[in-house]
Amino acid sequence: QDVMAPKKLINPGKLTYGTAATFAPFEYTENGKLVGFDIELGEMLAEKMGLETAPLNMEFKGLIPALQGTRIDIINSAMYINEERAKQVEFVPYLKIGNEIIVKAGNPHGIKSRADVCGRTIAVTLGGIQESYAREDATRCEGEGKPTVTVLTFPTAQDSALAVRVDRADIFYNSTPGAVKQLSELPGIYELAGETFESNTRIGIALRKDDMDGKRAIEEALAALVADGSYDALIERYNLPKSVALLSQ
Amino acid sequence: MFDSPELIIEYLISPVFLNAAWLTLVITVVSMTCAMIIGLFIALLQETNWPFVNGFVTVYLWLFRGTPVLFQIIFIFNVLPVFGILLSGFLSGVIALALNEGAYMAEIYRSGIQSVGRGQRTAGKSLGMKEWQVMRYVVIPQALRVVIPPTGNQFLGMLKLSALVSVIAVEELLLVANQTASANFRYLEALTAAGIYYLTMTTVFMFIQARIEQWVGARQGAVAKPRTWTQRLLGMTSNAGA
Amino acid sequence: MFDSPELIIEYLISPVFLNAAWLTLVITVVSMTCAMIIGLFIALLQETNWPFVNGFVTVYLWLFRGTPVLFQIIFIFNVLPVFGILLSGFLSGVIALALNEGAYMAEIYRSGIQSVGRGQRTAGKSLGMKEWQVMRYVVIPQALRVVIPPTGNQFLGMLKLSALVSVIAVEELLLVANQTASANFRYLEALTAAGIYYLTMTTVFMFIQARIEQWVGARQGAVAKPRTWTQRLLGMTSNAGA
Amino acid sequence: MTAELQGGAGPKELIRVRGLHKSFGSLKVLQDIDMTVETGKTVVLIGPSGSGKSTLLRCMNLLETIEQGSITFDGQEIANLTQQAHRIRRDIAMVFQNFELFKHLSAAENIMLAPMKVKGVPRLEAHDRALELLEKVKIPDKADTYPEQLSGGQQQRVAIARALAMDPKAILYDEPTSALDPEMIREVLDVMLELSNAGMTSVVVTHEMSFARRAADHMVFMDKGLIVESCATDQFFDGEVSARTKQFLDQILH
Amino acid sequence: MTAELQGGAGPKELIRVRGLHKSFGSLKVLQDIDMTVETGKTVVLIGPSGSGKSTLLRCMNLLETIEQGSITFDGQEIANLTQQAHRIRRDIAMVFQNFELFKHLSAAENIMLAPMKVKGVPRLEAHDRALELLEKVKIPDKADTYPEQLSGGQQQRVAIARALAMDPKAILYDEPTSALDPEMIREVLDVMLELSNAGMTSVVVTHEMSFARRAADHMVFMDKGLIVESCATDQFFDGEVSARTKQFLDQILH
Ligand SMILES: Nc1ncnc2c1ncn2[C@@H]1O[C@H](COP(=O)(O)OP(=O)(O)OP(=O)(O)O)[C@@H](O)[C@H]1O
Ligand SMILES: Nc1ncnc2c1ncn2[C@@H]1O[C@H](COP(=O)(O)OP(=O)(O)OP(=O)(O)O)[C@@H](O)[C@H]1O
Ligand SMILES: [Mg+2]
Ligand SMILES: [Mg+2]
Repeated sequence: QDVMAPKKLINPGKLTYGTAATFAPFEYTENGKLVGFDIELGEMLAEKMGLETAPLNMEFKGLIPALQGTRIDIINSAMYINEERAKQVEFVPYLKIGNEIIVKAGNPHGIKSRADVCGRTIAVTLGGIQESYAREDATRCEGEGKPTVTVLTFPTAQDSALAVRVDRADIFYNSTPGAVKQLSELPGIYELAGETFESNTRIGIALRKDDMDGKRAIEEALAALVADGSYDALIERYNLPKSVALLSQ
Repeated sequence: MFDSPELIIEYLISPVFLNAAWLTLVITVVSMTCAMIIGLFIALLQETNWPFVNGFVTVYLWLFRGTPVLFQIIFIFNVLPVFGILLSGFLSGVIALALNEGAYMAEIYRSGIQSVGRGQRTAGKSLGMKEWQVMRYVVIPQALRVVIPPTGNQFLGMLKLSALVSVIAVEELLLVANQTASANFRYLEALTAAGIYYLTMTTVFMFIQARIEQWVGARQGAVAKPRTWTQRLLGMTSNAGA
Repeated sequence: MFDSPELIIEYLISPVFLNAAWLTLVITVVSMTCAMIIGLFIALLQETNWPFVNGFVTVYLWLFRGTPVLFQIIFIFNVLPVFGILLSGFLSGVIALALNEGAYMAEIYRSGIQSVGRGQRTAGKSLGMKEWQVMRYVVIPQALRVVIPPTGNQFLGMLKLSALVSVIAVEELLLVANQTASANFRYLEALTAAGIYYLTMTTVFMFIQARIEQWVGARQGAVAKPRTWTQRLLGMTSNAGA
Repeated sequence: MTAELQGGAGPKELIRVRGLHKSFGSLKVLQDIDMTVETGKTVVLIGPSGSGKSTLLRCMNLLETIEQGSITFDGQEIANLTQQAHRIRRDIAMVFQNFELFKHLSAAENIMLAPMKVKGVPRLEAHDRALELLEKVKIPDKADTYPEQLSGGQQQRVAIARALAMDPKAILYDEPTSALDPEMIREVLDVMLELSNAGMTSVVVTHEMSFARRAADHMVFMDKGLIVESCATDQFFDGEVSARTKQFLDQILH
Repeated sequence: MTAELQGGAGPKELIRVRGLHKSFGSLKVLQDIDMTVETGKTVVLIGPSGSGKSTLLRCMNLLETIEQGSITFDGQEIANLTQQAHRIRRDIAMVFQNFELFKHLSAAENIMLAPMKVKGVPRLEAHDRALELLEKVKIPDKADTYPEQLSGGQQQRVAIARALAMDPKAILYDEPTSALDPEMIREVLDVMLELSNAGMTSVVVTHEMSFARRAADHMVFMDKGLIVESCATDQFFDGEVSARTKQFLDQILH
């Protein structure tokens, strides 16, 4: 135990965290077990604090109510950080990720960058930051007098992926790690178009506003992980590009 | 619990929420209307004795009541395109909801039809009416009374069930609330705003139901239990005052 | 559409899916059992004429039918702890579903009770039975026939509705299917596996319903429409052969 | 009214039942029933409770499936008509023992429904006719009353009016005066006689012997699903009859 | 059986109705009804259809709310009893004009239900009693038959048996023989006489004058909600009566 655990925990001796395990490679299930980058990170953080983990796996839309209803200590579900959200919860950022334009293999509409999306249909996932980027595109296109963008918000990444596959949507905005996982699971069906964009979207662990002690503990534990090199090792193990490492020295 | 209650009002009058509420209402009413027609049709088909038709009806009821409507929505939205049928999200949603709900309505009508005594049908037949005329003029009007409360249930249920079409990105009320909330994490405010819309629509539906019940009851000379919706609300007020 | 159909079978026999299906079944049966008791209780309360009770019933019916059960689940799970009531996810889910469903069942029972002719009650009363005895021994047994099909509907509906408890981390069937799909993007396979479970459970429920209907029908000396479930399936077979 | 001789086959036979059998499960309710009803005549059917009188009327109105036997109406075989049964029923009206008024319709609407929907009579005309018939059965003021709010006798009269409204060729009455008082029985009898004089054919199940004696051209006595006696009214009451019939008639209290 | 003089107030009055008024909406159905039924006696109530006979019986059984007047049973005022009405009804059984058998129960079960649930009679005993009563009304073989499958007369007899099964102090019969044939009427009459001899009090609405003449101790004639005549049976049929009564009686066909 390197770090002092938070004094107030929902379940004594346990780090109770909420996660929406439908977001590979950060959190998903394999053979009924929770796996993914965040899950392992959670284990390591808990270990540093001398705690065990008690994950609560639920739908994305249930996470914030559960946090605010003091059902869980933290949300560990690759949540992106923005100003608005930061007013509601405390964030401890731990990664910086980019976003990808995914299209059907062969790129039938010849999309090369976000500049080409006007008049197209973009699928995004509920709770992901990509929705705001897609909406920005819509506003921009309208401003330029071009046909607008149709944004379709699906509940999970696989819904969005399916929409592109059956030509419901032309484009899927996904996070870079998510896109890598998707392309490797379903080879030959999708391809990436253009460059990674908005590559400094930060994701973090969320805590209640008044839980400063908890925030301190997470920050210290995270720093300890960075210091002993297991943070970088984890990133490497998940084949994430070096650029995601927000905290490495 | 609420950090900023004024947000609720802001949401309530925002065009996004208004549009979403309107869409939810339209989906509900259109789906239920179709479902009621489908259900009646199926219930009447069940009255026949043609094995082929009965087989068809059985499979329909079994499949559509047997699988989650969510699957049916996803199927119509995502699988039919493979066969070259590309329907809009709204249309896919309404078709799936109507077909699903139709199977439920069929059962409700069946129970209503069963509740009409056999003697009433016999009397209709003995006057020279054809089977369908007996149904139309004798059985169905009497079945109405029994059918209205569960139909009201289904209407209210559909109001909430329609939220499932969010799975195919139709921007109904609950999706909009979730979208709004996921951007700024003000879940309670967004959900409360949506809840107020739902409660308002429900209240209107319940009011309409009470009026229809009253009307049907009056036509059948019912004297017992004349508890109108208004009276109920009065009862409620007296409770609130207690 | 299916990239790897063999996955479906793999999912079907995996302990994760089996556990989730079992949990879904338990939630459904427990919630519906409670809902049926609550609904009956409320329907009987509605028969009384005490304004306070009627006010209470009205508010209950209005609130629980008026707001999405999703809210109710989230509320019981996340808001009650603020007041020191900390219930497990399973319990929160079951309570919310039962209270919500109870309001719907109450309406179904009301319609059933209404379907029993007033003369039958009068006859019961004239024999010296108390109000509740008339209800218990005369009205309810006769209302059963009318009530069974919509109750069956609610059972099947609950099977699907129970998927909502995934929002409070109860790992029921649909959440498991979604999680499985998120790992490998084999969405349709996972949904199909879940669908087969749902369909199986539905089939069992429908079978039970048909048996109950038959039993109640036989007890009431009904001769018409003796279409049993088996006969229906036979009709189906003959259809399949056509 | 003169009692005519019975039995000669010819155009005057409106309803003819031959060798009719009917069972409910193992219970044989009608066995080998033969019966002829001539045009414009009134046949009265009597017999103990449970002897199958109502069932026989229901068979004649094609409301029961029969196992064996033939029923002809106006020379046409109708026993096995299923698709076209409603056509025959337009011409044979029936008044049910338990009335079976349509619960959701007022007295007038009960009477108007079939003429409007089956014969296409315009609503106003049907309504006028209904009021006229209600007048005939002495309850003009109950036109807008629902069956639940009518007394037993009033319901019975609405049931009779409903049957009359179809202007059928024949009417099957199942105890049409059971709920009526002596005054009303006379009124209804008068209506039936009037119809009979105008050429209406009737089969009447009744326990009112005095009524039978006055109204019937022909009497049929049934017991346990069998026809025991079938003869002209005069002979039935005053002539030679079988022992069983005599026993039944002797029970009648005066 | 001897017809006793009527009217003396005393312990012998089982049911006493005074100044009873009842309306349905604007329709005055009962107006200022006075009536006394002595213990062990049979009162027959006659009157034209719609005159309020059934309504009067229903009032006596506390099945209608009354606007004005008093009803006493065994000396106790019962008109405004609402919570305890079921207690009184145990002692006053009623046979309904339209029978109202419980549709979901067989004939025997119809008869057994109230004794078992209200009086706590064990099932076996209730069953034996039901069979005995069905025997009495001559349909022992219909014990397991459901009401829908019974003929009109059979239903009526089950309804009578159901009322008898409660061993009440008084029975209100609403046209108990309307669906019966002459043979059966005699049988039922015998049952009623037997009960009467054993001390049963009855009020009978009937149109069977011959039946009334034999069974009644006292006759009441109602018209348009009013009691027109109330006197001993002998006087009613053979003595001086009002013009309206005479007119009604004259209509009776023999
Ligand atoms: N649907 C049915 N199922 C079984 N048995 C029946 C059915 N209908 C009638 N029965 C039986 O058939 C017999 C004849 O019945 P039906 O109604 O024809 O008698 P009925 O002569 O009209 O008697 P009543 O004068 O009492 O009306 C009775 O024993 C009755 O129980
Ligand atoms: N529930 C009701 N609502 C309104 N009017 C009613 C109701 N019940 C009875 N009436 C009316 O009250 C009057 C008396 O009815 P009641 O049934 O007492 O007559 P009755 O003397 O029994 O006649 P019958 O010999 O035809 O059975 C009738 O005119 C009837 O239409
Ligand atoms: Mg009969
Ligand atoms: Mg009456």
